[in-house]
Amino acid sequence: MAAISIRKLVKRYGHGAKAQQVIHGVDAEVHDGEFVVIVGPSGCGKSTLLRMVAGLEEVSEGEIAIGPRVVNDIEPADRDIAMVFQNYALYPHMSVAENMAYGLKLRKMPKAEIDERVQRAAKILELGHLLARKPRELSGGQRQRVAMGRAIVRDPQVFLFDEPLSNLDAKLRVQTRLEIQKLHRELGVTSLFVTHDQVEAMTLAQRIIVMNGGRIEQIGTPEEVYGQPASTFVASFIGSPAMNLLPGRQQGGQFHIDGAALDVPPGVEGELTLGLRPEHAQLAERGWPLRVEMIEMLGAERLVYGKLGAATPFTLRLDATLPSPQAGDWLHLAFNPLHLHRFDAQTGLRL
Amino acid sequence: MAAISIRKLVKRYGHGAKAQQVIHGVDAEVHDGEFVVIVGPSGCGKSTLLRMVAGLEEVSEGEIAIGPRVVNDIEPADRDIAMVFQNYALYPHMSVAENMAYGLKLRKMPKAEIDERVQRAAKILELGHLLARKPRELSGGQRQRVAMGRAIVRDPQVFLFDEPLSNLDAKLRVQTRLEIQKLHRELGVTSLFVTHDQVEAMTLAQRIIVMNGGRIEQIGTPEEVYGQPASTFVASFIGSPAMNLLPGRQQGGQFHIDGAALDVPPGVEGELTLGLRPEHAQLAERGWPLRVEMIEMLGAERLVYGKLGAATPFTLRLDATLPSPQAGDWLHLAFNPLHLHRFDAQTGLRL
Amino acid sequence: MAQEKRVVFRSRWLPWLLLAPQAAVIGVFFFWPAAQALLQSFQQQDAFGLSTEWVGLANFQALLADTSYLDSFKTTALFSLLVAGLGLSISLLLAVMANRVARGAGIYKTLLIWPYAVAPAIAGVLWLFMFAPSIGIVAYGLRALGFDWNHLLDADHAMALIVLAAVWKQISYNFLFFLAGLQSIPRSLIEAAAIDGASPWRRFWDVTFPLLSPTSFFLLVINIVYAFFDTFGIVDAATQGGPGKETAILVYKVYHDGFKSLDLGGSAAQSVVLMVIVVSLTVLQFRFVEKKVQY
Amino acid sequence: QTEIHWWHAMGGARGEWVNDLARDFNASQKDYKVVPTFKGTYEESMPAAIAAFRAGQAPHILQVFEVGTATMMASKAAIKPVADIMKEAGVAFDPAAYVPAVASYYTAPNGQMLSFPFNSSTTVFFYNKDALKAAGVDKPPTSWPEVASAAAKLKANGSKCPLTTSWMSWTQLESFSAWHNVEFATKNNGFGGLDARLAFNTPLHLRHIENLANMAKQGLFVYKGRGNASDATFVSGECAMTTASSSIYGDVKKNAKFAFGIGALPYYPDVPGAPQNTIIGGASLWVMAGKKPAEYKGVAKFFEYLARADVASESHKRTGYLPVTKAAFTTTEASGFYKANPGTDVSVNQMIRKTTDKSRGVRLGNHPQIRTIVDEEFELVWAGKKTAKEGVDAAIKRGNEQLEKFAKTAKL
Amino acid sequence: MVERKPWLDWLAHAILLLGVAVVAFPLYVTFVAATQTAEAIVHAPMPLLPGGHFIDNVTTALGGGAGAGSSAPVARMMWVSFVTAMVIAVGKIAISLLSAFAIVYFRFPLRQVFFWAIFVTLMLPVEVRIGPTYQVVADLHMLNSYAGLTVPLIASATATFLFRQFFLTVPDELVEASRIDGASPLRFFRDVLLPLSRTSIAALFVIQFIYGWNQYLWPLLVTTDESMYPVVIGIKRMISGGEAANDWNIVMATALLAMLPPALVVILMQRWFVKGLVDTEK
Ligand SMILES: Nc1ncnc2c1ncn2[C@@H]1O[C@H](COP(=O)(O)OP(=O)(O)OP(=O)(O)O)[C@@H](O)[C@H]1O
Ligand SMILES: Nc1ncnc2c1ncn2[C@@H]1O[C@H](COP(=O)(O)OP(=O)(O)OP(=O)(O)O)[C@@H](O)[C@H]1O
Ligand SMILES: O=P(O)(O)OC[C@H](O)CO
Ligand SMILES: [Mg+2]
Ligand SMILES: [Mg+2]
Repeated sequence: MAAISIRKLVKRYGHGAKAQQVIHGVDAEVHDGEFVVIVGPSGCGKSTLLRMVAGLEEVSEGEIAIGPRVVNDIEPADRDIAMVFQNYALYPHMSVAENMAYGLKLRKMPKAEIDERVQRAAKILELGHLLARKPRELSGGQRQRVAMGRAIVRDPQVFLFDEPLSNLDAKLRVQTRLEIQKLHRELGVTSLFVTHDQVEAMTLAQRIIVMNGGRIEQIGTPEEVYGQPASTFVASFIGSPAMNLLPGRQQGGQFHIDGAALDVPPGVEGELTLGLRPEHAQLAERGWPLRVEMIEMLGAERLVYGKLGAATPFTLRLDATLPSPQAGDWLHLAFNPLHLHRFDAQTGLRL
Repeated sequence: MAAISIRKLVKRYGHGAKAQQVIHGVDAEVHDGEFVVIVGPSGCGKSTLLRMVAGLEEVSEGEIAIGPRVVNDIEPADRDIAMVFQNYALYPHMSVAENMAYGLKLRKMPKAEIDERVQRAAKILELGHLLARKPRELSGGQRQRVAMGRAIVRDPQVFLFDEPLSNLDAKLRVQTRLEIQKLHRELGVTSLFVTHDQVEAMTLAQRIIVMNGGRIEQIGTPEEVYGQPASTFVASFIGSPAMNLLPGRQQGGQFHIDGAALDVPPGVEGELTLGLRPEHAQLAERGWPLRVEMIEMLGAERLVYGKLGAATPFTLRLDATLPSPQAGDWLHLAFNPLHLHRFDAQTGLRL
Repeated sequence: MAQEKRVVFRSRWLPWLLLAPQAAVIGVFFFWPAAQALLQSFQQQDAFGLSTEWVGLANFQALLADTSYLDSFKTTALFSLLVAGLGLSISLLLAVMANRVARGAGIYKTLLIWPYAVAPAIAGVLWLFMFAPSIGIVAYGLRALGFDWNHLLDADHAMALIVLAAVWKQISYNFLFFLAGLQSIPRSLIEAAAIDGASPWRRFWDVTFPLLSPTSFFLLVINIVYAFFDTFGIVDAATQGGPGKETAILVYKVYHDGFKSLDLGGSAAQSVVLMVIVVSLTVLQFRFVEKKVQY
Repeated sequence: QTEIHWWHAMGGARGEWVNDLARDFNASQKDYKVVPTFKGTYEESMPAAIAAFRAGQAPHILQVFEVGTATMMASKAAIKPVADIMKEAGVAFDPAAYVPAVASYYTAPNGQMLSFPFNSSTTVFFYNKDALKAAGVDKPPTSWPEVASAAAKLKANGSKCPLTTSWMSWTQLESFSAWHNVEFATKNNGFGGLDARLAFNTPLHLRHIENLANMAKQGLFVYKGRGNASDATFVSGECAMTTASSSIYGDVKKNAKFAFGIGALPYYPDVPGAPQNTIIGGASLWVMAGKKPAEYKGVAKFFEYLARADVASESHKRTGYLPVTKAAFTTTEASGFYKANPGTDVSVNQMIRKTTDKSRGVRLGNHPQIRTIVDEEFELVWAGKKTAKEGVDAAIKRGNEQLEKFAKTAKL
Repeated sequence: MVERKPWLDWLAHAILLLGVAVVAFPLYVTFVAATQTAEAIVHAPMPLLPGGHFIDNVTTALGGGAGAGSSAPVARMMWVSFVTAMVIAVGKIAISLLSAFAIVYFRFPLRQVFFWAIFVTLMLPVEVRIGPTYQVVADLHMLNSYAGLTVPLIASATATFLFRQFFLTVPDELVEASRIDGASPLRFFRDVLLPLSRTSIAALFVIQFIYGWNQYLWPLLVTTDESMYPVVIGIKRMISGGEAANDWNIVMATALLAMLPPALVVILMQRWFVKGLVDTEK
């Protein structure tokens, strides 16, 4: 096990005039044994970052260290890492056992030890009865576990995961998520996990790195990222349904949005963006007036879509046990002031 | 608009000895103007059913009527239906406008009227500026809307949808769901919508048809299906996280599961399966004892995975505002007896 | 499809080593002869190659002045057009039908695949045998029907003979491609068209055919190249370019002038012209392939 | 044992003959082994050999048809004169022993014999006696008008192919010219120099080609392909009459299932001086340059064997080719062969007449190409796409281009 | 299908059967002719039902009996054809695999130049530069040798191009995985790429085998020795006697023999063959 330090990391694709910078100087630390998830929208540079750590992309500027060693110029095979790919990247012509053994064989490990390691990994992942099969004879979830097995047998310092769950269906995804969590608890290997799914990030991570456009927006525990998003970007990216963001102007105890003035606790004055999560507003006798437009029943709760003022959309999450409002109803919303977030209107940064 | 009646419908693939029955005598009614969603796991026959309604598959036995007409032997083109496919099935070599106009052109509608209808549909779907583009120049969501536009312009009696949202990413899926809902409200066309995603079914349907293995398990409103699932299959299929199902034996006010006896209100005695949704159990001073194994933070709530008794898994959904339990903790669960479901141990049917 | 790999190996010498055999072979047997062809096209030699003279562009001038060469162009154009046109339309028809009958498509495929294995020269022999005016079974049948078949004198008959043989030989190939192309058209598109009210006929022309155009274009190029070159054996076996020079296609003429008439300079000049034609075809095809990712 | 490679163009019955010759020679001695290889028709084998020569893979002996003679002669560096070979090998060799009409054809202006006259034929007229009789033709036709009327009767009697011909240029132009004592090409048909030009556009030629074209239109003359492709149609009985090489005798005799006759080549009786003599066809054996002395010795021995009176006579009797040496002729005559097989002497008789400058033979460069051109142009005439005059003119024009081209490279 | 018109299906079957009949007819005639005597064939119309001389004819052909033209034994010619086709197929596949690997998986100076150099050869068959190629082969003393029959025909890039296309479809992640596993380029080539290319290789094998077997013009030039004739040449040599003079029964028996190996290859490997053909398109 080892910590990973990423320092002033820059990545450019192409050369000269056509060069395109996709990572703009990123700093991050992954502690020894920690499980860190990188999350962000498609194209924000998550994979690129991970692949630089793996050694599959060259570093344009900056430094990556695994443990005490700067690995910028070290071959992937020599970085003592293991990686799990989105499409699993299993060798289709090798059996499960051979897939797992291949890396060890290349390292000229004695056959007996290889067997032992493969058996052990297979046991952990409950793959024992599948060892002789070819990947195409496996279900998606089983393939996923083989890919993890291939990583485990190597007993590396660092696990890297690039969206390993996104090819699985919803049920399997939840289940595998739990397995990965369990695995990390058992093996305690430093892990860097890339996903664009915020639920995955929230449930798996000890710490989350939220990326956007080749930059890090926030690093923190799931609770921090959810509870104190550092920017409107993080606020809207983390949590589903997304946080309601109301652009407007604060004046005294009033927040002016288009077509209405809402009562709010006093605070920073002027143009800003207010944030309130759908589950943090409750029905009340009085409070922000919401015109209901549509309702979705999700089973345990209802999502109420409506408008504040003239055209500011607002989503409300209600317990399904409460009576359902109807489209066209006017509701009134109350909330705990602690749950109100304020962001700079220009930069989007938390105030 | 027209109602759809499905009577004793049977579908077999293949002939003679190799024949394989995939729909086993299904009866269902879709009322005039109603939005009905067929939901079920992969391979249960949803698409087959829908495609028989569309006329794309022949009916082996039974009858399908659209409005007053039995359509078994009527060509798809003459059934006055429109269909939206999972992969949209847009003609790649035609522009958006041409895609929408094609069906009308084949019906020899005057050019002026075609144009008008296309314009109208484009306006409803906000496709006006895209009319000249080819499908490959559109995003997934836009393609989806063109596919709907193609259905709308035809002004058919019935809309058929075969998983039209499953190629969209999560955000777009939610958004398009809302659009379809809005569209149905505006046009009021009888709609039959196939999905394997229970959230989609819950949020879109006026009534849900839950299928399993070529049979209908339950037909009802989302509330009925969620609140009074007709079988363990429906109970576990609808709702996420799934309803906890505890196999055991009721004896007086006790329910014996492996390794523990739980207090329950008295009821049918003997072997049966108890059901309780994760959100319907609350933390209490006393009640069912749950040993916590893992916790997932989802933002607004936490999922607590644990065991009742020796090895009966149980999931609990807790508000994120409550303090989080830790793995290894013992919790006690209380619940409203009204939320307890009882199913036959053998048939799985609701008692 | 990606045109480049994201990750590549790093080695200074290995790629060269790997390329060496291929480079050697095409260097010695492709580029060197091609350069020689170019060189020879500016020379004239006697039959035995005992004397050589530089003649500048004379060979090309002679070619352009040679009506039989220009006729050979026309012959080749007509021949290629017929072979490609007939070959493509017949095999498309068969492929569409095979694609339609879900059951038995595999059997038809197996039955139609055979001619692919037959060498063009043998195909020429077979068709010659069937159409030989005095002994051929088909010629006999035609005569019985009052049609006097004589490809020895009738240029149209001769052309028909080599076209038939060439088409027959090529149908399998086209058929397989068309069938694969048809099978890769999403079913749902056809179904959507059916729901839109298109008859099978309209569905084919409005949806299937346009979507098949990349395959069709590819096959068109392949068929033209086939008609240009691979049919040498057919022509040589069946008509030897006759009657007159009515079936002497370009490649036959290259061979005939170079190896029968022993006019090496003229033959080399023809080679150069052919190379230019084919390279243009290749580039055209490649352009199209690059573009067609669209669907 | 020294191997002698011999490329030939003898298919079918002739091929068997060639193989037998090699076998018998090989059996007759132990030092040399002649290996015959069939290289396709005359038109195919000669270019193949030339290509092989350029590649340094030439055989020792190459059979070249008579029209290739000029080309071979012009390539002095590529060949080795037979006379030299015989001399170097110390084999007795007397050009005077050979039939003059044949030997002169393969002799250089300086009198040196360049190639070995192996299989010379001439153009004769074959007819199907049974078919003629059935059609009511009692006397075999000897002139073209008689041929035409016989053809008409045959057709009336249901024949689908009354008359055909092989070797179009050879039978209908080259031999035809000599037979009527007119020039085929200027400069004594090319014997007089490289600047000879084709001359077969005289009224007589045109008249003949027109006649044939008319007969073709009426279905009396049926074109059956280039070279000797038509021969088989006579053998099979499909065609009743043909003008062909005397050398199909072996095949006809072996395979024809009808009574056949051999007559002299038909002619136009109104042409003064006709019939003159016909010219030779067939081929001779050339020896390629650059081989080892021992091999040349073997070649000489082989030629000596071929020229033996008994061997040559046997060949003549078997194939219908002319006897190569005078001795072979007398041997054959003495054997009573001509009496027993009427018509077999026709070819000899056509050849032993005294020749004129116009009838000695033809020696033109690129002659094979010219023959192809004649085939090509005349095919259009038979098909009715060109008139006889257009065909003849076009052939002469294109043929002359070949002559010019040859003159240019041959002078180099 | 999407409509209820059974007659359309019948029509389809009818057209297909007609197509099959037309395609099969020449082969049937070949077969029938190979079972007759030479005379039976020459007297039109030849019988349309098989006769009883099949074995005779085949034995004659194999042994090199009659034949108006060449009479080299077909058995020997088949062997030559077989060796030629095998060498072409295997040789081409081998060098193409290597060069495609280099072009796809490495970046090196002149890479594009190589790519285009190979690409240009794609559709330029040996026919267009037949004369000079012959010259080169002659200069290298490769006439009448297997090398001369094969190597020049290997000099085209169809296979390289196809492998390149195939390699491009191999997921990048597999290289990445094996690099992390510590595989050298050659190990990756041997352990991963080669096994994955099996189908492509099989497909190409079929295509190239047939290409090699069916060669005509090239062997016509480079073989002057009967013992080096491939069978296709042999057949053409057999029919130089004019239509009625050939022993058509032997010719057709030989034609059947000559078709058999490539046909077997096609039929037995149909699955790969089709895939290979279709992949070439990309
Ligand atoms: N080889 C490359 N050459 C040029 N640009 C590239 C290359 N690879 C990636 N990029 C660009 O770099 C940016 C970041 O890509 P990256 O794959 O890291 O995104 P990501 O966050 O992993 O997205 P996703 O969630 O879609 O996988 C993108 O804009 C992408 O287009
Ligand atoms: N053409 C066919 N021939 C034979 N069996 C078929 C055919 N089409 C579908 N089936 C079978 O019928 C059953 C139902 O298929 P169907 O496509 O209706 O499932 P589905 O509920 O739509 O599943 P999914 O959610 O995966 O689309 C499956 O078991 C499938 O294998
Ligand atoms: O068939 P042959 O051998 O008599 O030759 C006929 C012609 O003269 C060839 O030019
Ligand atoms: Mg990524
Ligand atoms: Mg489905």
